[in-house]
Amino acid sequence: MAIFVDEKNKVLVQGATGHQGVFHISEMLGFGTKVVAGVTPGKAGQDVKGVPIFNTVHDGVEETGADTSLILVPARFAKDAVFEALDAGIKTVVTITENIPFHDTMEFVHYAKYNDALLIGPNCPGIASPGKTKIGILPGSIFLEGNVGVASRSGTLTYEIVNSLKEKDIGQSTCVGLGGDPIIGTTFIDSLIAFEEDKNTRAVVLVGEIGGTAEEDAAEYIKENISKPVFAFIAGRTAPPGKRMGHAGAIIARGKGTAKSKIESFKKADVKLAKFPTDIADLVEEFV
Amino acid sequence: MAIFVDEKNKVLVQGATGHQGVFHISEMLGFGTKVVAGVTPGKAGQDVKGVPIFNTVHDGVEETGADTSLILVPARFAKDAVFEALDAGIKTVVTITENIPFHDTMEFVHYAKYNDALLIGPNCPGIASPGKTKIGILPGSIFLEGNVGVASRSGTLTYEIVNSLKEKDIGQSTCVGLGGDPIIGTTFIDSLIAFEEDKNTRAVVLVGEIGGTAEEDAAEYIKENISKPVFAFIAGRTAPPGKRMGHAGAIIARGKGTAKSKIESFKKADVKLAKFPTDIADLVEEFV
Amino acid sequence: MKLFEYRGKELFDKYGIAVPNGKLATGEKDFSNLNFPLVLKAQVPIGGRGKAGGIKTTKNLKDAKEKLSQIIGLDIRGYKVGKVLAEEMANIKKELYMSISLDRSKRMPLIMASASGGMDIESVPDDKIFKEWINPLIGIQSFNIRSIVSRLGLEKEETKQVSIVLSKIYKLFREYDCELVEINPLIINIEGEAMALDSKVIINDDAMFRHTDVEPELTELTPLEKDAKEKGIAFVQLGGNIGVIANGAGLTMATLDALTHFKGEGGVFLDLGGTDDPEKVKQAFELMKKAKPKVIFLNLFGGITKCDTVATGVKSVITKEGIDCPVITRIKGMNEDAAKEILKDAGLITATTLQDAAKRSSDLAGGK
Amino acid sequence: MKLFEYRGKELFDKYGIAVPNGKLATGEKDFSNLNFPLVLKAQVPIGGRGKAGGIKTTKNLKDAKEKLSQIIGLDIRGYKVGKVLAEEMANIKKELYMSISLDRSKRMPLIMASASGGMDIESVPDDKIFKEWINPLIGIQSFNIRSIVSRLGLEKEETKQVSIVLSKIYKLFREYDCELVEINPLIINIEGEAMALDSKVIINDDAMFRHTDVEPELTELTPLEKDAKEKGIAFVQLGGNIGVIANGAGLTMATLDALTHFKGEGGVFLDLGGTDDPEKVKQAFELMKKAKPKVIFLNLFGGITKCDTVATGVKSVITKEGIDCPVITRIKGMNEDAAKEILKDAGLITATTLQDAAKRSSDLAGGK
Repeated sequence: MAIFVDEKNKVLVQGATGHQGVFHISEMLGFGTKVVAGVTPGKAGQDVKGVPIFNTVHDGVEETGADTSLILVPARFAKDAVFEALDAGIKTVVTITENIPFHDTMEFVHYAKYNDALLIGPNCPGIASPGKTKIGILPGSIFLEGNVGVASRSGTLTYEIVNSLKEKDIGQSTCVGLGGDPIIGTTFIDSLIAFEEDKNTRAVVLVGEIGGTAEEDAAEYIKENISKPVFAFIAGRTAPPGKRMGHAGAIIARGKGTAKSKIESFKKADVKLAKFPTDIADLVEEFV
Repeated sequence: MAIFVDEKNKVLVQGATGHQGVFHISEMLGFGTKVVAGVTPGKAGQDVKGVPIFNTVHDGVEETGADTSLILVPARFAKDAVFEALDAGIKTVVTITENIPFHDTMEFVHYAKYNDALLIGPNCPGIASPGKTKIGILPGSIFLEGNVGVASRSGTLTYEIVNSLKEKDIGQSTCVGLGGDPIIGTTFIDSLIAFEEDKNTRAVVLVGEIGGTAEEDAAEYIKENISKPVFAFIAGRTAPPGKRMGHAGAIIARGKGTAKSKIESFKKADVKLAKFPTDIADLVEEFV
Repeated sequence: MKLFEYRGKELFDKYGIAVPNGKLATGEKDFSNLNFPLVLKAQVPIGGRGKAGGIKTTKNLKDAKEKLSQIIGLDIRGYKVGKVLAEEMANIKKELYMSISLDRSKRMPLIMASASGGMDIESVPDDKIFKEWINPLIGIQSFNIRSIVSRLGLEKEETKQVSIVLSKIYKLFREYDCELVEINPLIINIEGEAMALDSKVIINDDAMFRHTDVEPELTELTPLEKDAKEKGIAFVQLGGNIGVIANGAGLTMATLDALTHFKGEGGVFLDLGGTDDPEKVKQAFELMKKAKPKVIFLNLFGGITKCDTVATGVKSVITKEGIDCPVITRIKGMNEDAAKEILKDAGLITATTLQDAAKRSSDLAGGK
Repeated sequence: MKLFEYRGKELFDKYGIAVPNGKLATGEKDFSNLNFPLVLKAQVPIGGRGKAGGIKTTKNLKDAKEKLSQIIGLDIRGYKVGKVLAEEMANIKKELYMSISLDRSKRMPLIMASASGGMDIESVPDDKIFKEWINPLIGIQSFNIRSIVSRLGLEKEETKQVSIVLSKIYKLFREYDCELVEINPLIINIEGEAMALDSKVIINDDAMFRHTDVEPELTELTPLEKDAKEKGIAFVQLGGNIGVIANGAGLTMATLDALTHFKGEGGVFLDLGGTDDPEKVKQAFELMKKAKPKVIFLNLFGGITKCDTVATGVKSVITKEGIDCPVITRIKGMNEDAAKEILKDAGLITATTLQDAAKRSSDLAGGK
């Protein structure tokens, strides 16, 4: 088992014929993902690595039964793309695109809720359930099928952590890249709920960073609701206030969002914290 | 049992201190409805028939735990009132108000869906589950507790039909006034789904009228999904095209919405049709 | 409220949708500043005016004057032509159809477009009409426009033009609370510009309070219907000779239906609504009398409304103002017995059942 | 992007929110058309300017000139004052606080209002701040405005005025893609008019492409940060002397954090992102060199990006352009061995683990 996505998801890629689209369709196919359709307006009839291209998501869904969309379009077209996917009946939308105006994201996050759809991202590397599927741009080589769930606000940092788990032969049930934006669809709490329910997940790793109160909210939730062991790493302990540290969401604003506050909240919730990202694997290994 | 509402619903009335509000709060209390709060901006601290008045729905919900709202405000304030109820966490909204611009209704119908809330109306008399609760302006005296479900687009016509059922000692599980507007929240199909599931409902009476294709849609649904006997009456067999027959929704537009089309659809779905509204009781009596 | 073509085009112009250069014409001077050839179009709130001689093309002023006089005063399916729109003739390259209406089942605006413009849309085969639904929570989006316009077989610049028109009519549809905005045909002229040659705009009556800039023109109503509308009474004139007064729209319709079963024909639909206000009852009877029915059929169900209160109002009107046709009454519900006494006392015929009342009304109206 | 107060007030004016009569002042003539007494306000992108001498009131021209020259050039918490806003002094009856910001957890705009205006909102007790969340699918509604404004203890006409201001700032907040719109204080003047005495407006950087009317003023960035921003590189200058280059924001932050464990201090945050484009690598190193770190710490994890490709880019930059400080590298992931060889070959120090690299960087930077 896994959370959110597995081998049954039929993936449509919006922004399929660009450089990134072609590369990642190929990578996903290699990982075993069921990529069934691509969408680029005006390019219906073409194919990318054997995957048929359609003009609209509606056409792609109708022809292929796609139920999941991977959004790779540029930021200024992302809202339209997510709306199109949701209106076409897509129930899982993974948005990789970075730099989307957050007002746009607010609208499509709530529109996803209206459609009872799962939205992952934006500004995220995607999601992978090793041995089953990978939807996004995460490197396939770092994963190992197993029992640790990972949810993370950061991309490369997650790869680093997942890779170090793999080096210790600790596999993962699902790794969710939540995204580095101030507004994201799926949160730590959503992931924790799913991991708690998932029989195949025995422990959860959360990778947080400065900005917002997602970690504090998660800590509160863990205290009351999560029975499985949770491990965490928080990036940005030395970040100054008011500076956007790479991610739009990684900013300490008006005294909120410091690493200190997050670390303390997690401690209160009995979450084991790592000092270095590569330490997480050691902590998890002790538990396993 | 009953559908949609029962004795557990805690009702808040928006537009509580007007003439209609005061009268119907009293009528509902008399029927046994749990009316727990009223809302009129600026009148917090007053009471109507012992029911406390609040400035905002939020305050009313917080203080009384209301989960249902009855909307009695004038048409031009109705959208705001429904939005307020939904944002305050109300999960059942019964909108009596007539003459609401349908663009407003479209917005709040979809916003109710976003909130996973049940919306009944607008331009309807409300809903009653005899012996349990009555939320709206339906006359309490016409009902009898029993096993026939009624869903209707018309007000007085429903009273007439329910009254004739009562005269034959045929009681009702729930009577839903769907409303006479072109856009309504709860439809025939929604009601049929609920009546089919409700153990206490043995037969269903649908009261339709010209305009739209709600009856045709219901007929299609009945064919495939409804095992209980369905009886129907359609008003407006003699209505000319293009004229709004009292209800905003009762209009034959561009050849659509004729009584003929509705009657034929129902016949195909084995729905028994009454010639006169007062006949329905005879048909149901035969079955019972 | 159905707008005349020229009023719809004024709104199009306000939203930046191109329409032919034109003006309302009632005499010679109204053709100044217009370049011939012109099209003269009768302004009536129904279709089929072309066949009825309501549209004529003209090449010069003399001819225009003559044709204008032919059109003005013309009777088109019951509507006397009072206004004629004179427009410069467009050079048509392509004719499209485009509309936004309400899909009641989906509870969303529905865009329909077709490359077969200029024809009655009902006669266009379904597979040549492209549809797109708009979720009112998010409004029209680029993908909606792309999806529908890309199917019309247009060239790149035409696609762009038509896309802009579509986004503008959606804006108009929403902002003016429209039931319908239809452009048929929407043309591409030889200059490559998208232009609305016709307009059909219907504004939701219930939303007129926020569109005070649109002057009401109740063109499709009879004078009595207009009068009723101003009084807030639901009143519709029909073909027959029996006037029906009932409380509730559904009950009133059902009453009219019952008449036909006995070969009676409804002449007036009058819904009293939930009121028992004597003033409203009085107004209703006055309106009904003006419609000159042969028989009045009063059908009341008293739920919240008490039958005797309404009956008292009716009696007072009848005794004060008199009535010159038989009134059949059928009363049911709260305090029905008292009500029947009051009405009998006022000299009205009280029937026992709906069927009985309908039969007696029909028989009386048929002269039996 | 944080707007200067006067720029925010220009937007307020555009949306019909009253602001005091005023103008930017750099010399004597800039006080014409203004009525004394005036308030001179240093335009800096941070708070606390009052205490720092950046706000002065003045009653006549001579005094104004003098005070203006005192303010211009003032250093306020690191920002040199270049612009001064001269405004007519308002006659304050009541001071309120009002803001719209982003609630990241609820994923909705959050309105905050308080009757305690003019104070730092962080110092106002929680029970004196009223909050209202706006669902972005439907936007601000009358009930939201009623709910929050009715708690401010205002008179009827004041309530109306403040309600209008709130609906206008919401419109501004949404239409200009704001992160924050704050008015503190929002006053009621003795004439009973609501007026914004200050403005704090932050526009979401990611949305600047649709607000080309707002001239970028990257006031809160250092010159190097501005340069990086134009090049599309995530680059932040910090207090320390170790420049960190890593790929990915989280990894870059984690690398900086690791330094502190060994008493090192990060001087630059440079996120290379997902690129292995040699041109981008070159630009990154050029920027880093300009920041003059004592040590550069290059930390790469190769996932999709191949370590050796990046290493080749780094080597090429270093050999061509040279480097005048030690570079510690830590490479992990796809093709890491090949990458290490290339970097060693380029004369860089290759560490084995993150801890090892962080320790060596810190030691070197600390002079050990």
